[in-house]
Amino acid sequence: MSGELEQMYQELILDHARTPEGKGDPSVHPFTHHELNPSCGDEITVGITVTNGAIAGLAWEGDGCSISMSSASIMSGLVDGITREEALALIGEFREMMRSRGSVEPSEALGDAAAFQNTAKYVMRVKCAMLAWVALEADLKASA
Amino acid sequence: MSGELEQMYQELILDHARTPEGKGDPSVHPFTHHELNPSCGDEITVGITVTNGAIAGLAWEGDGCSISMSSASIMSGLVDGITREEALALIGEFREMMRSRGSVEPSEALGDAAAFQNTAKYVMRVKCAMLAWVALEADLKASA
Amino acid sequence: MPTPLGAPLRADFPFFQAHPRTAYLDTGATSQRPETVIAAEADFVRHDYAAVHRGSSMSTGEATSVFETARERVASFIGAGEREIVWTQGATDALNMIALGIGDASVGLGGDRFALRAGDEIVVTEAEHHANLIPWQRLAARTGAVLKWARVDERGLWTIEGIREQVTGRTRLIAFAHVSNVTGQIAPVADVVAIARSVGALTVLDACQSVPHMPIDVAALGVDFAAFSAHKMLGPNGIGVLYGRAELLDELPPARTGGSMIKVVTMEEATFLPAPNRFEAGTQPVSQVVGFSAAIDYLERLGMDQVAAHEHEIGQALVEAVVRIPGVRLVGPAEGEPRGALVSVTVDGVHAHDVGQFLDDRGITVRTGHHCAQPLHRALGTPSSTRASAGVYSTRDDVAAFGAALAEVRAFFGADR
Amino acid sequence: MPTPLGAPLRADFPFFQAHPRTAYLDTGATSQRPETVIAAEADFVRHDYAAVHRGSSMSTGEATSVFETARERVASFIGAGEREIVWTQGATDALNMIALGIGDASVGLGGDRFALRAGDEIVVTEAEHHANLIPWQRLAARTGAVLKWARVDERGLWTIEGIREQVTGRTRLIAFAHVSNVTGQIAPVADVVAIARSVGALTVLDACQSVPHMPIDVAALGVDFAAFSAHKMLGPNGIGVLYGRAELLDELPPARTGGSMIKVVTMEEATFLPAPNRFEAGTQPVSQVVGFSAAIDYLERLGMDQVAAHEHEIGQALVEAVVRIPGVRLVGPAEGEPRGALVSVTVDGVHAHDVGQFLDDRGITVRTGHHCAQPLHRALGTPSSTRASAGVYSTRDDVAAFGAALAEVRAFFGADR
Ligand SMILES: Cc1ncc(COP(=O)(O)O)c(C=O)c1O
Ligand SMILES: Cc1ncc(COP(=O)(O)O)c(C=O)c1O
Repeated sequence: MSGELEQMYQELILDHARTPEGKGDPSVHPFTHHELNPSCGDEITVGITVTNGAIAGLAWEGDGCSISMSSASIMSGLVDGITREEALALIGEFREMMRSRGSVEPSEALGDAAAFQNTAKYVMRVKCAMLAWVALEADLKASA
Repeated sequence: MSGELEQMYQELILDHARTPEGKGDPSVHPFTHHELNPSCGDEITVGITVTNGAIAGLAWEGDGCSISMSSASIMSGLVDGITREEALALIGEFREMMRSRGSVEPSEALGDAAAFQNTAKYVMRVKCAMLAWVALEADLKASA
Repeated sequence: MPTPLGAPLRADFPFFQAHPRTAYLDTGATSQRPETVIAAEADFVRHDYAAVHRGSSMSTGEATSVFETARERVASFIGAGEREIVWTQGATDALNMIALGIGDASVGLGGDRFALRAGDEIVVTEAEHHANLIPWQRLAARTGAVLKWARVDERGLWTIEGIREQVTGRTRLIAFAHVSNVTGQIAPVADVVAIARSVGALTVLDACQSVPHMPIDVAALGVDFAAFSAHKMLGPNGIGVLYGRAELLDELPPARTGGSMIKVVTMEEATFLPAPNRFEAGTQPVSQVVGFSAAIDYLERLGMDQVAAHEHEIGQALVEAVVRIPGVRLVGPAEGEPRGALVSVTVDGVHAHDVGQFLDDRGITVRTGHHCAQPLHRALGTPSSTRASAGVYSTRDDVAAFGAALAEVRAFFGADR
Repeated sequence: MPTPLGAPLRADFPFFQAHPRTAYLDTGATSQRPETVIAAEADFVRHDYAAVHRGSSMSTGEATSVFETARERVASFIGAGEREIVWTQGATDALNMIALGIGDASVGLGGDRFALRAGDEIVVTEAEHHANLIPWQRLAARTGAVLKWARVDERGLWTIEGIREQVTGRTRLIAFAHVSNVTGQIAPVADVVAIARSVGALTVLDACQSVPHMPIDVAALGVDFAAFSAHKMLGPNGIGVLYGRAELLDELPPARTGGSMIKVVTMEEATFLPAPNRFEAGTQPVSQVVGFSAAIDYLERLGMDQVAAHEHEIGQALVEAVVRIPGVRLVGPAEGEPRGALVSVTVDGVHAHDVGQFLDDRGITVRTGHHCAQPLHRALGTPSSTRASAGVYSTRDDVAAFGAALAEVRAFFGADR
């Protein structure tokens, strides 16, 4: 087994994929967005409630590979309670890391999402990791 | 000037192109056929009268390059008065020579049409030389 | 003596020289190309390149004859007449050309015999590749025709009875794949053609997964149209074939219009050449045609009977390699039954993309996803599957590597816990 | 220091190594390709070949990023956004894609803003290449729209007044060539765009003879759509570009449907991706895209300003070489007026095919015929003409050889007697 695969599928990621956080009925929240990766059929719906400019609640449901599911799970933990602006900035940082093919070092703020740095080396998997984040971004924009 | 070009454009061919034989109003004959070479716009109409199984009259009109015009002219002289079967056979021989890229030696029967043996080397000009012959062939088939 | 296929051919393929340890099991998507094909194309461009079919110069003449010679080669390769072979961008383009042409016929732009009226029926199967499904959906939407389909069972298989149930006196066309790119099912072509003929319907064969892998005689099969792509049969990208019976092709309206396919053009209207040229608008991919011709040469040297025998063996080996792995579900025909040289599986608890990533890490190139067959996957109850598909250069070692790696997938992702 | 164009570039082109004495004056039909383009394509196939956009494997990933990088290159080359560049088989395919898409919109298959109604008008010029004429004729026939055109004069030239006379409040689309492939006339794009905008009509620019030869900024030009082919700009056959403003492309119905362009497919219907992918059905010509990208690199290294300057010089030299030959008639703009790097002539008493044969014998490759512009030639009063067209590798020696040979044509055929 090459080390590369294990760097991509760190225990952290596989654990989140198996027992995801933040899963729930997104439709209880006022802002929901559905995102689909047409090349593989992965899909996710992220719902949020924004109170006083901060994310006061989040739930998602989806079906997909371990990268997209664990990414949604890790994201849920990171954005809980932070402001719209902070969340948008975080999404921007995550996107930048994912688009860098692994060359951009994750910032502190990305927390456990730093685990996807190795995924960024695999062009075809970047969309998987981004799926939940793109859905959240759409929610945040709609909530503005 | 390479010899090749002069072999293709023999004086015989250029003379026929300048002062073509058999030109006239094809519509005075009962069988007429119009043939077009779409790649260059050359066109010809050949009209014939068949009496007792032989070509009793022929006239053609057309517009095109020296190869197509001289070929029509030379053909007119060759087929005058011969039987349908002889004419069809002659067309077959001419076609065979033209398709051979110059490798098939012309038979006696082809007479002056032998001059087109060198044209056969130029794939793009074969259609020019064949134009009148194809029209005559259609007339003969219609007259059967 | 027959050429032994598999490993001995690898020396002919630069890809395998560059990637000696790769088990390339993705020929169903696109094949690798022998050096003869790559060099034929490049050398043609270096030395003999000139546009085809326009003008009178010598070099144009040479290019034109190369082009037409290739057409004869492909025609004889599939038992067609020369005038029955239309160059297209690929199979997708070819299938669209038929559907769009029928659409044009239906609005009075020529080829009346093809015109569809509201209530006429088009029949396909639920297993079709999107390229042999969406064009018919769109044609139905354009004309008011009704699209019907034979359903697949839980293994993705359709039956001739399923077709028969859909066909009525209003059926005008039946389109189906010769070999499914997901299940590997081999269609009973003769039976479908018989049903079609009994109601006067046309048949369209998606031959993408058959022409590269077995001897094909379109005239013997009796289909009206067929489509396939060069890039799945050792040839270049960007070139494919629309086969059609000559009398049909001469009448089908050309959906794509432009230069080199016309007789007379005025500002008001245009008349078109007979087939095949009427479908070949614009500058044609002549260097790709040269490469395609070299690919046909290569396959003919191997002998299509040999190819079919080799791939039958690999196909069965692929099935054997997967059926006994716990948690792996085989799609398509059961062990021992005829199938194309490919196998698709789903892995319990592991998403196909993760399976693919794992195999890729082991140097095994397979394809994961819906394979352009979403309805089929919906019927299978999964959004995606993992497919291994073989070609002339595939070996039992490739199959063994695939089987061994597949057996470890669930443990790696903890799906066996 | 600017790169000197013409002769010094010949070493880069295998064609000129193989044919050192040929004066290749047929770039308007198709260009020769530098070795970097040929090798980029062949090497890609040898080492990195894998299908694009399907599946998750590493090698597929590499191929995909090559593909998208090339798209960015082409986009920046013409001042477009990345999403505004659609890969097509060539310019003909691109123009058909627009016309067929509008046809689909007109029968309610999406993109309502494009729908044409009976009596709506499409305006073209009488000088158009068949690829920018017949698709509009067919679209008009499909929808009941009316095709109108600006006439040309006896030299084959149209005027902006000619366009203005045709345009009315019902005009929905104006399609025209940036540079005519026969006359070399350069269209007043800004004026046509202004007229189109004043009535809310779309503009379609046939940029086949401009993008290869001058710096182009589609955004600055303000056209809605444009089309061109790689094979006329040092690139491979079988690949071209449809440019469209992003908001238009996202809504135009895709005429060609199949794999890789869909979002969700059921047996009943399909939804499509946004642009550009919605127009890229089926396996894409990825190696050709790689070659095209190398061609753009080559042109950018030369600098398009340099290219335009060089070709302006050659274009004027071509005119000077022919205007004083007795019995030779110049088509298009007069001496000294702006024109593309090409010249078409008719020779009194000698058919264009014979002219071409004579020149060919002298090692001068030109193009003869109607150049896919029959209506224009009808207006010129001749079925065919002889065209010499230049590229980055063309030299004053080529022009001199052409002029000298042309001066002898009438004597050889006895037309001066
Ligand atoms: C002005 C013009 N338009 C359209 C075309 C068609 O381009 P293609 O044959 O590459 O599709 C050409 C070239 O033949 C052209 O010169
Ligand atoms: C069964 C089948 N039909 C159609 C296609 C489409 O072929 P292409 O993408 O070469 O146009 C494919 C391959 O992707 C296929 O396997």
